Amino acid sequence: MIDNLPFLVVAGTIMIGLYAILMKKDLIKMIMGISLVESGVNLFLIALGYRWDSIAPIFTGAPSLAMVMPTVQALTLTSIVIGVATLALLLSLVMVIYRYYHTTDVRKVTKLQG
Amino acid sequence: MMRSKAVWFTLVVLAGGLFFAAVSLPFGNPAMSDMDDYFIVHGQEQTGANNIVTSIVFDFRGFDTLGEACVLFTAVSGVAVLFRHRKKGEDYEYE
Amino acid sequence: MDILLSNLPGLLIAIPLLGAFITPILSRAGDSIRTTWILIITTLTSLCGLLVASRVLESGPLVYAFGVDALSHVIPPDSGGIPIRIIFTIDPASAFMLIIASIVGFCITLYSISSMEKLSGKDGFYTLLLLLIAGVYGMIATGDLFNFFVFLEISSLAGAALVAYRIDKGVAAEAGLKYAALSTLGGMLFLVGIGLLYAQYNSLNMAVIADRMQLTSLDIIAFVLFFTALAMKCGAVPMHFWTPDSYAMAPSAITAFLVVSSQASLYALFRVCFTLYGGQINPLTVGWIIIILGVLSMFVGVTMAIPQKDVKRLMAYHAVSQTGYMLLGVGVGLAALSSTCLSQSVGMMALKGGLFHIMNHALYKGLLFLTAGVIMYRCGTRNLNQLGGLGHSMKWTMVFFMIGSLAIAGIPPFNGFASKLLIYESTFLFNPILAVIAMVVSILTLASFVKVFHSMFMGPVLPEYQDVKEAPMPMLIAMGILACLVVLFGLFPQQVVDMLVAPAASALVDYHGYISAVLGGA
Amino acid sequence: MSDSMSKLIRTTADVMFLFITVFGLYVVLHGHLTPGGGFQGGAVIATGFILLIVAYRLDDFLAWFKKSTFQSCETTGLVVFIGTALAAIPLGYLFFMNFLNGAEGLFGQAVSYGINPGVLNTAGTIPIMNIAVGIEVLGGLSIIILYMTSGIRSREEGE
Repeated sequence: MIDNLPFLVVAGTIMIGLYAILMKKDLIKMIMGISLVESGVNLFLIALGYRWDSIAPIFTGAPSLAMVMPTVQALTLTSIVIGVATLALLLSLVMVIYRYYHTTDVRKVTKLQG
Repeated sequence: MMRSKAVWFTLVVLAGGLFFAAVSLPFGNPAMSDMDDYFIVHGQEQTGANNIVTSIVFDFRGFDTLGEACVLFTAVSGVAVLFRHRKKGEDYEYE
Repeated sequence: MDILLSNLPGLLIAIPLLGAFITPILSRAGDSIRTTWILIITTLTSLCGLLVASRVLESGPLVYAFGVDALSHVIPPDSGGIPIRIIFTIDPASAFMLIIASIVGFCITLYSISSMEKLSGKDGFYTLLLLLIAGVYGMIATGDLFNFFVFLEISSLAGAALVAYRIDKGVAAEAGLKYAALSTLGGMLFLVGIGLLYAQYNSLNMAVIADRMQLTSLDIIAFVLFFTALAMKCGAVPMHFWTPDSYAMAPSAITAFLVVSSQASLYALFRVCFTLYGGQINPLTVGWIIIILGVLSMFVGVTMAIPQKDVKRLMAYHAVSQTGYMLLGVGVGLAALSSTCLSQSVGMMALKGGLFHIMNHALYKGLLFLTAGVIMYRCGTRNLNQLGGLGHSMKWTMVFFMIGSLAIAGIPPFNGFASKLLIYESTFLFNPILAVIAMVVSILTLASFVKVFHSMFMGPVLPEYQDVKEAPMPMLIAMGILACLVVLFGLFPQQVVDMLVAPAASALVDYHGYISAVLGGA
Repeated sequence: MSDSMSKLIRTTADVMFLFITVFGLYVVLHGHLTPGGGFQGGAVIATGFILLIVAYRLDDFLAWFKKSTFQSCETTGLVVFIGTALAAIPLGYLFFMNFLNGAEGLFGQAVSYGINPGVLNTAGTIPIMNIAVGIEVLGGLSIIILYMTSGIRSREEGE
């Protein structure tokens, strides 16, 4: 159980993020929740590639040749940049909404109904 | 009231799935690693880069990085479109 | 010349991306230069898509690896038979979707050339449109799971920014926010699924994973994650609250292509169910889950559409209900193929009906949204209560709207009827109640479109729409292309089914062929 | 922002901006030898620009760097990136092939396998793509921050 601590932390982070998305009533808090889910998923991807007592897969002056799995790190790099891009778009959308609705409360931002 | 019960149900189901996955996945010794070992062994020879992760990001899976640069470019154009100076009367009055 | 032909799948994505990158620079030099540049890029992309599709339909699946020195080195000789690079696997099913994307993509760009004249921020609009087209092409053509996630994100972000393009005092921004938030959440669930599969099979290529799949409990969790993520994105019922808002608030040309983008997610859902988890999952249970989703989507979509007073919102709800038809068709196909009592032909007929309905829906729904766009462009409002008597001045738009609404209701001479007939026949043999529900929904669709047709085009000429003129020429050409295809597919359904739909359905079902195309051959 | 910060912060921002840019360029250029690469280096340089935006008034910043310079930065980065990828096709290879590796030309020097101190002139098209992506991320992130700050400013005018 204690060996799988990273995966438990991942599950906890994703659950906290989802809780924030589904239960919070403020748009900014929902976007924080989405960002939390993204960082949880990134941690999950990185933790998948770890091998016990291995080093980063870089040959420049490497102390040993037992190396971690590199593909997952490339995927996480892409996922992080996608997270940044999504966050930038979501926040600028909330800024536009605040300019016209003068509120970020989910219950008030509902002109599109029915 | 109905909505919050449904929300709690989805949260509990997802929590169960994730924790079961977290427990049953072996951390530290992955089940199969033939593709990654290929990258580590042949990375320097085929791409000439010491940093295997960069050789994957820009050569073995370079197409993902092109897609990712597009994601950033989409976000920039999206933000530029949202904060542009609009002429008067462009907004359609939604009643 | 043959260099270009052998590199077609790579160029398929490179051309729209190159066009999107250079558009901001060109638009500094003037509007007409940008418009010609956009037209060149769109025609090249659609041509490339159709060329790839025709080559695949003639000579079987096309496998293209990125970054190898020759076509034959898809799998490096010294890697023990595992593909290590990103591979595009275009088999007849993705070729079928490529044809839809290229036709509708060309028509909406032609349409938006004239519909965007009076608006600001055109270079941002066209850049995002080209990126959306490239994203949808990538989602359809790729054979690599993580690459599919990247293209899913490109089309989601570009789609959300375009939905929020008109801003409309913040209301369009709210619709864009809903679409972006939901797509990101779906993307994250998809990524967790990819992580689970990677942990066990150490590969990102669909064919390799399908080859090594032994359906452990983790794989079932991964399947549930993939299913919910893609069902979220394709507008099926449980998560359909974003569809009416985004389709109603986006510019009409973009709505027509958002329909194709959610159909690409539907195609990915079928790819996951049929190829990635080919012989592993229990087809009956998954088939019935898809059927229930389909029936719910059909029913909720139509019942919510009747009371609408905004034209595009009404059509958006109809899009949800038509997605229900596709889900019903393919769900019945999946379930019938596995049941022993029914013959294989019933399952294949249902599958063909579902796939054919995807193409028909993309065509006539695109046509309907473009006609709604013409009315918005000329009269400035989408509210049915304020519109009236437009038939006198907008003859062509009325004809196109009539073709579209008769096709969506499944009236014989048009293509909607051909695919719905296939679905009715096979569903009736499988389970009569479903067929009855499908027919009732089709009648309700016809009822609501007759109401819309009457309130928009019939009646006396209203004073405020006295001087309304017909739509400009590029819009009419775009709608004309779609209308001709709707009529053509309606008149000759058998040829279209045999040439396009049958190979797509058999390619989808035959996952061994898919795996051997990537691992064995090439 | 609408009002610039105190003199102390502005001078430190000036000094820090130079070091941040040099460090960012180092991370971009040595992407194929040490940890880092186009994205990380570009983000580091972008933080230098954002430091200036925060320290000075937006109008002062826009006096030094116009939005169009960042936009052309971004577009050239992207065009160079997809250009090197497309250049493989006329040479007879497939899209995205590393045709410069081991070809003795630019970045083409052969690499001694296993653990080595790392030679800068290696790894074919990877350093070119690193630089291209570095420029693109630098321009892209700075533009996002510029648009968002100008978005805040126009809101204050009660649009």
